[in-house]
Amino acid sequence: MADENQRSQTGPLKTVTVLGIEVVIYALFLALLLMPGGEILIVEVLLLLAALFYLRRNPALRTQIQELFAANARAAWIGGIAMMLLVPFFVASSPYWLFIIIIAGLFLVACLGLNLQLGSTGMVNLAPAAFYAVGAYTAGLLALGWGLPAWITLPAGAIMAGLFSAFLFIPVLKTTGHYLALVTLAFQFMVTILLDNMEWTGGPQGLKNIPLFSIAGYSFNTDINLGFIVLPAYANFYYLMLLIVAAVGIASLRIYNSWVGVTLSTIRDDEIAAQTFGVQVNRWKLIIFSLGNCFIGLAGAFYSHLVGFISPPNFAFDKSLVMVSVVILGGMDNVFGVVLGSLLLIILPEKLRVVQEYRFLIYGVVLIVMLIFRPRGLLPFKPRDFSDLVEAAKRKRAIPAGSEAAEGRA
Amino acid sequence: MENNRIFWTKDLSISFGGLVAVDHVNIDIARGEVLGLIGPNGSGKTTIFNIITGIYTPTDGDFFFEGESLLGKPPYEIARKGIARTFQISRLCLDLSVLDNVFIGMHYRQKHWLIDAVFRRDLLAREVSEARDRAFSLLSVFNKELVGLAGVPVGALPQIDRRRVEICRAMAMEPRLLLLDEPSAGMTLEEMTELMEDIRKVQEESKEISIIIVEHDMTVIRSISDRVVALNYGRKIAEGTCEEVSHNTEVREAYLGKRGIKI
Amino acid sequence: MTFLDMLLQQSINGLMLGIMYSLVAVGFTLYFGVLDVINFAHGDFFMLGSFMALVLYSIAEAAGWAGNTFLVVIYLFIGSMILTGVVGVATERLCVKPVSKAPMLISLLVTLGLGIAIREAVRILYPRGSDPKGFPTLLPQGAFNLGSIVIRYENLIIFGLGIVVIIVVNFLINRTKMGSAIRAVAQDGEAAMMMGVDLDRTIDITFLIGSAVAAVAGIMNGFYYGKTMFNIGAMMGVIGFSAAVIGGLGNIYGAIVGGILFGLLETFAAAVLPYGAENKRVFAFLIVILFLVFRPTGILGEKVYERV
Amino acid sequence: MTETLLTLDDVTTVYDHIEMLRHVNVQVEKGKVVCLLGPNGAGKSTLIKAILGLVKIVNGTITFNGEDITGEKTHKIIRKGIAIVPEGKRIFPKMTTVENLRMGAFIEQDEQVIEERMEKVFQLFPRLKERAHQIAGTMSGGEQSMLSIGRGLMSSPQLMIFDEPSLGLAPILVEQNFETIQKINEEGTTIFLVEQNASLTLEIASYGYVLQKGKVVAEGTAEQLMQSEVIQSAYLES
Repeated sequence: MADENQRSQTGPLKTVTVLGIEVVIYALFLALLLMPGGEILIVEVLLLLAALFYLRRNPALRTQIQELFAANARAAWIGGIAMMLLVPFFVASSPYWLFIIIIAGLFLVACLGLNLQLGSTGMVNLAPAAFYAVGAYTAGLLALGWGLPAWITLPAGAIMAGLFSAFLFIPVLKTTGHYLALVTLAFQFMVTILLDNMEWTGGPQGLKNIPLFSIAGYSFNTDINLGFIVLPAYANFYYLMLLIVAAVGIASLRIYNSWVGVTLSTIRDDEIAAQTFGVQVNRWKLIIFSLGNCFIGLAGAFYSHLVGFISPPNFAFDKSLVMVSVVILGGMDNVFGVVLGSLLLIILPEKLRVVQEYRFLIYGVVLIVMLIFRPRGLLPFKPRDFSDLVEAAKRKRAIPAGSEAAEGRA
Repeated sequence: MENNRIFWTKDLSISFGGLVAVDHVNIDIARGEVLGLIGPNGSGKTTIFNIITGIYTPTDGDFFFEGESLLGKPPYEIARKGIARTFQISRLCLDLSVLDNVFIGMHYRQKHWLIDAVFRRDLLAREVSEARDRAFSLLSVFNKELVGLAGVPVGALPQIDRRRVEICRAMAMEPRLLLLDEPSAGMTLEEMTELMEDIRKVQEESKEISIIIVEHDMTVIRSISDRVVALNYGRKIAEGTCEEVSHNTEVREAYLGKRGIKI
Repeated sequence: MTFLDMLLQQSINGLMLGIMYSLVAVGFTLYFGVLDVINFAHGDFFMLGSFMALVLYSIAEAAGWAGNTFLVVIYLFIGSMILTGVVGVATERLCVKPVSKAPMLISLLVTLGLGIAIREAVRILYPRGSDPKGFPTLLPQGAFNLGSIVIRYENLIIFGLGIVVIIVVNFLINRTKMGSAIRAVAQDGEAAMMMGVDLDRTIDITFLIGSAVAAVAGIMNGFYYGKTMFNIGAMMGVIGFSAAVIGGLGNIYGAIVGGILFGLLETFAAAVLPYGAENKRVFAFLIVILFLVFRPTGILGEKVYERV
Repeated sequence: MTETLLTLDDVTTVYDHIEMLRHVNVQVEKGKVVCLLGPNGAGKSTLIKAILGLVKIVNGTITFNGEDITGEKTHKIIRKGIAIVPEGKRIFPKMTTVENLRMGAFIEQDEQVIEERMEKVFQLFPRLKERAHQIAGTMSGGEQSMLSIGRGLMSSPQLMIFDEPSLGLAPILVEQNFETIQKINEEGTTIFLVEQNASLTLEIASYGYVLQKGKVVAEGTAEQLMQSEVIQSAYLES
């Protein structure tokens, strides 16, 4: 029965359908970026709502689409990746939007780190922007002071943010819930105040003229001339960002789909039960807290090279709030939810510049409404499915024996 | 008996802010034995479980498992020694699938770690598929249908199946001492009978396992326990076979009231 | 000025600030007691109170009866308390109560979102709302000397007013029927319902009192610094929450003690520590974190056992 | 000719998708002591919460004094003349004895009436008078139990519900409590006594129900129940 389903979902026509759906979404996304004015936003939001409503009323269609994508996962991934690679070509004419997309990518990386803490393990961290700052200032100071290249400053930023986590190790273990929220909040404010007051971080003026990336003599500040098209210099950053997003994203997905993921979920849902099943809760909490902050720090380091100028307001509490909102709105402990969340919360507000005055108000109201009516986010946590792994293991075993595969066909 | 005992407590006591919840309790259990722990509400049964699993630290006394004192050990270490438990109010992770919940019982047997999770998927695949086979065989001891529901969130299951998953999760640890805290709570009589069958099956599966079961329902206790200990106000008031304990005057007073019932 | 004088002078300044913080902290503690919610928007009610006073003042000016400063001050306080209180109850009904049973993270974020919404609403609705707004000087200026310590009349009035509000709140909570309902709900909501307490109304009243008191603090802050701004709420929220936690969350006296302690901490850090003036809050927050680690139940809180 | 004060008609409740009570029928007659027996976990507390409107009732009706109170808000139900002495006492731990008692009379406006009732409670429990201004959380278990009963009396209710008054108390105190309950009943208050302790309960009750796994498995007069096998089997199954 399942086999039959599988077969009916594959085939060239189905693959084309999958790619078609992706292309439509992609086109809508590009249209949103490139079409001037706010009307397109309204149209697309209405379209999205209508689609969501329709899918909600027709769960059969929804599962059909899900199965379709699951059956054609390879094609879907290839299509998706190709489209991602092509983004700079389509938005070549407006580098501003390419910049915004890079920023969204950085938020995605940071929020994947935050998601490990908040979504997967249930550790409240209201200070991601503070760790973002640690990464950014580390990279900035290293590059300015010692002229270190990007391939050192990026990991250095990540590692430094991980090391800074140690300041909160004891509070993270000793407090939970509201109290942990207060600890991290206090830390957030401490970091912003200190950045403002310390001389070696540049005080309120921050750090200026942080060198842009330059790898093996190739400066990221050069336009990419392909002959038929000239991609703006941001395209360099875009591809590097894509690489980092891919690495962090795959790591996140793999952690989620593993024993570690199961362990973290159990810690999140019930620490006491986890302990009685042999889970060393404290150790895992510290590891995940540090690892999450490494991701956040990495994004921060990238940011400082991207913009070349950082100052304390870039890392204030409202940035933390945005990051936390990305995770909650997208869907806790769901990597794709975080992707959706950062696209919506970073790119849409830029489009909302049309209604500049009201965009934060709208943001606040949307946040409240979402949390009251859909507290689990747009893409809620879904039970893990290990069947891929089991299949893989079976195939491996089946190769020498060959019997199991035959059995499966019968 | 003395040589065969796997677990015993010595004057176990705990008090919370002046209130003595467990008062110099001595219990022991032999390998392969099923010990029933009865007593009215608030007599300290669950508290004893919480002490044994390391959630509470006793204010006085000691407890031993396989000859070794577990006093002051953290819960995860006690679990690794081979003591598993279920909870009175089920503490399953309701959002997680049945399989994930059982997997956590196998947690500490997995060699797999964070780095492997990211870079060594083949190792993970092997472990997962072995673990899944084991989980399926555990689940099918209880209810064949549960295997088909392995990917379903536990929250979507009926009470009795949740209870079964919880016992499976505990069994997945391959414990030598299993603590069951009011497994029949919130079930109908019919479900309870099924569950008793299940617990008997657990025993048949691994003869070596010792079980301490907290219950208020004497039907359950009678049908599965070899020996019964009765508690009241945190003290042990009786010990013996089910028959002996249920005819003990102090027990009857604790349950039925001081003047007792004319039979 | 001797060291002792400096200590005294700083103590007076610290008490002044502390009273203001206490008033904010009382709200946190009340909400946490009755609804188990930390309302991060509370700092924005503090800000809202000051803006309400500005609006009321401009109305008075326009109507031409801003002459009698004494009456105007009373009118500002009472009017702002009522308006802020009403907004407080309305937002509680709309946003806070629906999530009071949800996981703590959700309620926390809803109130953070509410804070943003209030802040932005003020910025947009108030003319040129992004700029700092000057506060009218209505309180008597000048100062007198007590030995070598200088005491400003304005500060004395603000301090006195803070004490009066605390006494009134204390009276409301401890001496009235409504107050006993609030306390009962805070200790055991279900048992309070079993006594015939109307839970919903009690929660409404709690938010009314909490936001009105925050409004008082907001106006005091305005008079003290001579200005207010739409974004002062976030920091005040964290300070108020910190003060409530230092004192022991859920305990009204704790909130008062915590607020004063936080005020003293800040002023002494500013006066004594190197680079203290800029980093006083860093120091204060550090103490808060240490408090949370070593005495999470605060000064006046009691130990609770988790039931397993 | 007796009059029924409280009726539960075919009541089913659901909590977290689990049916806690299944088609329960219970009647409490005016002026009597009616009891509900059952081991813990049988659903006794849920039944009380159902009466007080604290759990969702999916089927059936509850009537008090001929008035349908199903789905009514708790504070309104209380105001109709029901008082409860909850399980585990549930006194307000940070309030003094007097404050706790005043909470019991929360629905009463007349200050003089409150004073009179408090005097009465102090007569019944002289011990509480000695502790009038002590913080309730610091009092002994027995004193807290007296306070909880006294608090229930403060609203001068028509019906008083006792939820496991024997729980966690020494036997001597349990007997004292039961004597008090009897005294309260003799002064005209209807009692609905929910208990685990069967024999003591049946000594003062005139009619009783036995609840097991959310169902009423037996009912009858105290004498009938006392002799029935159900009571025996529900607890010890001899």
